[in-house]
Amino acid sequence: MSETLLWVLPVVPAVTALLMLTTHDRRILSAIDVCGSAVLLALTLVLAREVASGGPRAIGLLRIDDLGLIFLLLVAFLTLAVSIYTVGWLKQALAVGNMKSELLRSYFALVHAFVATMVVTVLADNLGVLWIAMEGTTITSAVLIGYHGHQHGLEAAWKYIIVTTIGISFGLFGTVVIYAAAAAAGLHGGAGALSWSAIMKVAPTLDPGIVRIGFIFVMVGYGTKAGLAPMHLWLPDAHSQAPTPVSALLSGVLIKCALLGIIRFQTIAAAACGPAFPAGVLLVFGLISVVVATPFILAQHDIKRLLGYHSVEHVGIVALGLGFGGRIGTYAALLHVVNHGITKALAFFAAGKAIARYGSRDMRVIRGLLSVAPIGGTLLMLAALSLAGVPPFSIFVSELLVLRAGIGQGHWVAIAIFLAMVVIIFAGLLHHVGSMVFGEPAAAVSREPETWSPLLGMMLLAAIMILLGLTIPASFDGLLRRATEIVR
Amino acid sequence: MSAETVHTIIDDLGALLLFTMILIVAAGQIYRAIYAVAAQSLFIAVAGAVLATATGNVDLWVIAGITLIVKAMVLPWVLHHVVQRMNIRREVEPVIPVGATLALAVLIVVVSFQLSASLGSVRQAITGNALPVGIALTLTGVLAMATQKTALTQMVGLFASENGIFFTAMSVTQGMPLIIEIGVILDVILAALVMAIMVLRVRSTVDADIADLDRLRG
Amino acid sequence: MTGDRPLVLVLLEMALLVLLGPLVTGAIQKMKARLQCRQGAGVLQPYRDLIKLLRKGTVQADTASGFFRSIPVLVLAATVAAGALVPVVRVGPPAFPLGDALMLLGLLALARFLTAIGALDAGGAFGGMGASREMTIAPLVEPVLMMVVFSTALTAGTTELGALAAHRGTSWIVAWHAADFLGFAAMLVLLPAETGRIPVDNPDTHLELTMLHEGMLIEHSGPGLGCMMLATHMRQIVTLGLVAALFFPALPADSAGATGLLLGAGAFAVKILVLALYLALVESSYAKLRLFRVPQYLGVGFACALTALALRIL
Amino acid sequence: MYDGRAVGVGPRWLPVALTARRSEVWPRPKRGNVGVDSGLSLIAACYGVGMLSSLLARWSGRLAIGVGHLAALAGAAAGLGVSLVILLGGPGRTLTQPLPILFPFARLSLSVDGLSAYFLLVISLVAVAAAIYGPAYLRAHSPEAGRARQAAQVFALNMFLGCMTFLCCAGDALTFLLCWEGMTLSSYVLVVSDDRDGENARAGLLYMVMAHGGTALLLVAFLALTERGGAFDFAALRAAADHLDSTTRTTLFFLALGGFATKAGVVPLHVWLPRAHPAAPSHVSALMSGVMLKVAIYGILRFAFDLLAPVDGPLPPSWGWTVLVVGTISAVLGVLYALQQHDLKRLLAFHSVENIGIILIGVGLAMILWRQDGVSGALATVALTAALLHTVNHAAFKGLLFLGAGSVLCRTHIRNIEELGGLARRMPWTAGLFLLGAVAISALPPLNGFVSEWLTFQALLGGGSRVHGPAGLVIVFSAAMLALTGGLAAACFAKAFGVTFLGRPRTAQAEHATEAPPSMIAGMVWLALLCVALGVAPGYAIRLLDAPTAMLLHGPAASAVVTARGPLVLSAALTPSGTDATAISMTMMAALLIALTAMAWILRHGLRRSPARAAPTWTCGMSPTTRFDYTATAFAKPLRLVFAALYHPRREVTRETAGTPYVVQRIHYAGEIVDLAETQIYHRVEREISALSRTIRARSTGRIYGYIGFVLGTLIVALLLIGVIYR
Repeated sequence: MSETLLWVLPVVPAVTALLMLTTHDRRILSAIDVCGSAVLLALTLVLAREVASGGPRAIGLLRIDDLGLIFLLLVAFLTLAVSIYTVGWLKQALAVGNMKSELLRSYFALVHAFVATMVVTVLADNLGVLWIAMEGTTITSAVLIGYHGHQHGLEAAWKYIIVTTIGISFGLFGTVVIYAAAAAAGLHGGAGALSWSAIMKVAPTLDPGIVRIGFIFVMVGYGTKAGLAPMHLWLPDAHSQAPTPVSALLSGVLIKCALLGIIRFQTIAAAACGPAFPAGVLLVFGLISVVVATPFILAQHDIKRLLGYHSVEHVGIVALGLGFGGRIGTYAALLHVVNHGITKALAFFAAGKAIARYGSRDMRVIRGLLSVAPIGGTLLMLAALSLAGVPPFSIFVSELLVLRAGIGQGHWVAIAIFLAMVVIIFAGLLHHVGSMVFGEPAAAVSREPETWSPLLGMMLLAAIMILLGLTIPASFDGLLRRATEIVR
Repeated sequence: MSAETVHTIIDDLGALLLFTMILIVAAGQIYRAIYAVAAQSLFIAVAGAVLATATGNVDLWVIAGITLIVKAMVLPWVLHHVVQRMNIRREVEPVIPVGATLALAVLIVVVSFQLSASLGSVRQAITGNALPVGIALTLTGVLAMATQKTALTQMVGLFASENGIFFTAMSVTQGMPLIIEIGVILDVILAALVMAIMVLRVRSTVDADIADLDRLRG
Repeated sequence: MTGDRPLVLVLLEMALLVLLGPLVTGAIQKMKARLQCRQGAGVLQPYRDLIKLLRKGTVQADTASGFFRSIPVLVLAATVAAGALVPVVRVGPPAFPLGDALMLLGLLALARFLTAIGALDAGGAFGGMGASREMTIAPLVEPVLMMVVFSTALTAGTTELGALAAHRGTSWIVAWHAADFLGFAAMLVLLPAETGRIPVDNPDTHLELTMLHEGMLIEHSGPGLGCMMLATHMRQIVTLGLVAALFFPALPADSAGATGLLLGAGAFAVKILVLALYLALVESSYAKLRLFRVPQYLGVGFACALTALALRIL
Repeated sequence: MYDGRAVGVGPRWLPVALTARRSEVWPRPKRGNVGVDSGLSLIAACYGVGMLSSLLARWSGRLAIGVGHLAALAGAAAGLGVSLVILLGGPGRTLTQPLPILFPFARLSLSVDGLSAYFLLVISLVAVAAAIYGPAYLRAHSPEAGRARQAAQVFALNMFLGCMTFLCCAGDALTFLLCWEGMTLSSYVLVVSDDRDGENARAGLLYMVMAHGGTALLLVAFLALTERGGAFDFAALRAAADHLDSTTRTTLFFLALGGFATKAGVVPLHVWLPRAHPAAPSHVSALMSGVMLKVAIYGILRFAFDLLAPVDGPLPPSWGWTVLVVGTISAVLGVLYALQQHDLKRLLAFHSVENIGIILIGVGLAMILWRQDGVSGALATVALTAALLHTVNHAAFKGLLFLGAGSVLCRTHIRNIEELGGLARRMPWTAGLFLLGAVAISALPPLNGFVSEWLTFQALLGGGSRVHGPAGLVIVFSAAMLALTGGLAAACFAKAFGVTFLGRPRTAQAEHATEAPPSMIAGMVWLALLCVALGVAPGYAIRLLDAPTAMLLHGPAASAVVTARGPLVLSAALTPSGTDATAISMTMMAALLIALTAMAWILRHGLRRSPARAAPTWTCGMSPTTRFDYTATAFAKPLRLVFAALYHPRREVTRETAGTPYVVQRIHYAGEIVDLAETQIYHRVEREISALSRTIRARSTGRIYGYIGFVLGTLIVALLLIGVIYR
């Protein structure tokens, strides 16, 4: 049953994508959109129960374990949230001519193709399939980024596709090298040879020298896709130019999928040449990301770029968690993946509504949001506070654990830098968002009431954000623990 | 044929590939770059054939064939077509002087050899100089992208570094599983098409080279 | 601990101080007049003034608030209460603890605070300026006073004046520690400031240039002014009594009985008169300082007090 | 699944979480204190209801405010009940109550011991006043407030109170941190919600950022202990602290001290305080100044004496001396800066800096003297008693003063006292109560401010007489500074009260001000009664200090030392022998004052009762106008000149003359003083960082080959590195 689910899961969004091509009507498209996402989430939950009860399942090139399950849940859940948000967002975007109705179906089709590729990325057991799906996400999302068709969008899309393609071609090279090591270690035979689980079996016998080279390639390669500094430069461009729902998916899920790739290889490298090496590499990249993101966040005027740089920072924090290592570190990193995904999606949604209302992405233009859109403004504030790591929001918990892992490992310097940057970023973010939310809005701002569907999507995310800030349910905790065990 | 001959042949082919790569890096004209990458793909196909005969691995034949068709013919044709469609200045404008680029390329080659030299004994497990050559090819391809301004040369560079990966895959591991190789190649084709469309789109809307756009910064 | 001074005695001493307060002022005026080769008014003149004031009617500023009428009462009460804390005729801790030197200074500060409030109430420039200057000087004087108190309390192990005096009772001026000399010097510097006399203030006028304390009283009249004047006399004698208790330990505390009381009273009178003479000398031999010179002047006292403390501790 | 006790980096929380049965979620309350257990839940319920009542704003903001404050009142009352039960419940009475297991890695629990209960008491006392005062104030001050804003204020107020309450009752680090941040967050909401103008937002920003920085330090301190202890609850932390080496111990203490000092507004970490506190609604200002800062004191005490204290032997000397010196500096600078403020609420906020300094003097002294050989433990008790007593005293009179300022504000909407004046005739109740508070905060007898400062003085003298050498001199010097502080405070409040309430009204708003509504008066009266009671009969309050002092110092309880001679007499022994202790009786003194006042009254009015004749104020014959009144600037000018070195006062005077310079038509005077810490530290840092960021950002060119170059460069560098490292 669950084995079939494995290959059904990617098919669902693919089919949804195909269905999209059958109609032009916005309502029907939105309906299909939401239904498809709902089905995906439902099936994912079923699979989650199966896995929680019966352990990992594998079929052919696909395999699901608790580690992948975390990311899969994130993908499915955010997809649904995005679909709900898109309903109202689309109406408004069409109204202002941001989207063209004749291109709608291709948009939806692309979004779901994008989701499908991400699902495959998560489910892939075979590292080659992982790479293929990753490149697939690049292609589909590149088209989506350039979707508005204007010059900036295309520029961002070009930068995105070129840089990330380079990146993950490095990733492919790393895969090849590690595969070679595996082959040298006597792992042979067709498609199974690149299977992660198979390689993990022989991982301790691999040659550390080659694995190191391979891991460096993978780290830089998939790290580019994950937006780790200093390979992050494409990220703010792409995330700021994409349509808001796509930005949410990019920031919320896509970079996490790349992280999953890194984590898979980290486990191999840890087994081959000891956990210290990959942890050290991750630690360095994490610190660089946190530090590099700071000045750009402080001196930023474009709200979506701001959020993009925040993604850089938070991916850095995840890398830090993985780098600090230990059970707590890994646990914290995985938890942070989920928390940041949800929070960042919420932030992009709220920002998108604000942008639509003020017709500008410049934070110096957006003023007094609270008085024209109380709920939206509040949600934006909550998202910002959560991003800044204030309790009772989810990110505080994961950052707390990252910090604890660091202290446990005695990385005092890293902790000092990390904390300093977090505080500075907090100041910058609160300054920006505070000036957007408070104050008196310009007279020209539209004061139309807020529509339900974006709010619904946002409130869904906000609810989970606060819930995860106040408690970690036992089932989720168990999932994280098992995943932690896989990584270590 | 014996393992040594295979090694020597592969090494020679590797040398040829490096040569073509240098041609690409130093190409003064887009056409030259395109032809160079086509030739490169051809050599890789040959290498595939050689390894196939040596190991009797059928998949390698298929891969060699696909490489020959796709990378040595289709992609160059696509690029050629694009260049035709947008009748632009044909000469490549380098970001930094070609001399410096070449120096960097040499540096890269040295680094990669030194790196795999640091591996020591394990190199015997790997076929000859394939790994350092592969690394060098991949990195130099990207170097070509980083040092030339036009979108087309960047695509060329991309394919060149992909070639490097393929060569490594073949020579180091007797080829990845067939299905994976096919998937990869499909991806590459897709990516190439999307890029080509973007290039033409920008060329048609704003009369500029998409690689020259730099309005998004900071 | 057993109290040597029953509550009745304490209250009597307080009453005594109230009665003697104006006399000291009169005495000082008389000595000043003599030193300046003037006849001068009789020593009882302050009493006459008080009685006259208490008989007069009241003129009150129309802008003054309800507080204004009660200010003189409260000021007088606070100052008199401070008088209950000074040992006069006999040293030694009181039977029932009432307060110590800190409490004494606190009560004087309370009186000063209320006076300033009253001065601001009417809303004229005189009162405001007086209050402003008084409240500028006071914070500079109080810490030095406290340091002097500390410098003696550190040896005695208590800040309760009666007990403190009793503790030092045996030691006479010849037995002074160096710290005592310095502390006394500081006290001599402070005395004019605390009693509102030249060179810090001038009790004889409320002209704009010199006004501190007198400036604050300008809006009071009749009985109210009387209360304020009485409070001023009281504050003066209390301050002198404080100095006496700190530095001129009284007769040995064991001299009990009526004779002891009389001896104590006599000794107290002598001490007070000596200090009064000092004040008179200073007043007639110095000129009033500019307001912004006063901090330097007090700085001398501060230095002395700090050195005294240092000597005491190191 | 796996054994959490795995060696190496395995987190030690795993076994805890694994063994955490669901049955422990709601444990049975221990027999014997069922009532108190339910009391804690009752507090939570009340504040919870208060938070929920913000939903009522959907229909009526007024209703929401009313219900919300009612719930807060109930919660405060419950808090009073619980704390009194614990404090009077005999020595060592503590109450612990596990909370539901929210996080797998930590067991949350509440634990109310003497210290917690005492601070719970302080919080609740002020909260009662705030809850009574609040509704009328919000209506009167901002009638135009939208429902959303009212809802936010009600929600945040209850969350604020709840967080502070449970922060003091926290039994583990995580609860502590969550409540700590919740407290910051809710007060931030209250600060920015009062007015929509940009200044509040800026104040809130500064507040939030500094609080966050402080929290970061706290996080490290707590987590370092947690890592060693293996669990978050305080018991484990204590156990972990027992095995610390001295350097780590001291490092952790200073980390925590930094975090708490930021919250407490200790100089030079105080810059947020005078901005944020005035910005909040006045009853919230009262809570922030009167209570929230005390929570930081609670944290310091908890860390120094409970969590980090060595098993036996004194605390490291560096702790106590740092706290003492920092406290002295804060006290003096706080009052000096307050002296030059003309914004009534900001002036009060600066006085909070001063009073926190005074409290810290006591705390630091207790740290120094605790377990010192050759020093009777009694003296440390005196010092700690002084600090704790001043905590509640400051809460009372500072709350009273802020509420009074709030009454003025909501009637005149003016915070600058230069534009007020003459309010005593228009708002007599407010004026009287404010005057009472002013006397109390100036440490003048017979009110409560004097009592705690008297105890502080005694403790300082005792320390000075025991600790010899320069150290002793430092102690006595800080005593002198304390005296200076008292005098300056008196000057400052003579100014504040005089210029605000006396003289003539200087603006129309002041002219037409009316008395505040009765419920606001009631709130102030409650605190005023507190001030009087604590001043006249402190002995009974000191009995409540037995539990915390005995618990923290493991020494004699407060009442055994300070009120050894019965509740009416305060006594403190300066010499080790303790033979001739200094003793005062506030009660007797108050009685004496009353009697003397009565006699003086008779003297004043008894002899001749002729009605007072009203006449214009004497202004040398000119008809008096408001121009003759002494302004606050003028009043504070002499001290501004005396302390010019600290103020760096700036003034520009522009005269408009009619042709000849001798005929001056108008003189415009503008003067300001600068806060050294602000200009010298904060502005610089801010400027540097933002400038740096802007330059960095300007460097970035959006050239794609640059992007590619970065990726390639990173890879090559990484390869080189591992080539070098793993050669």
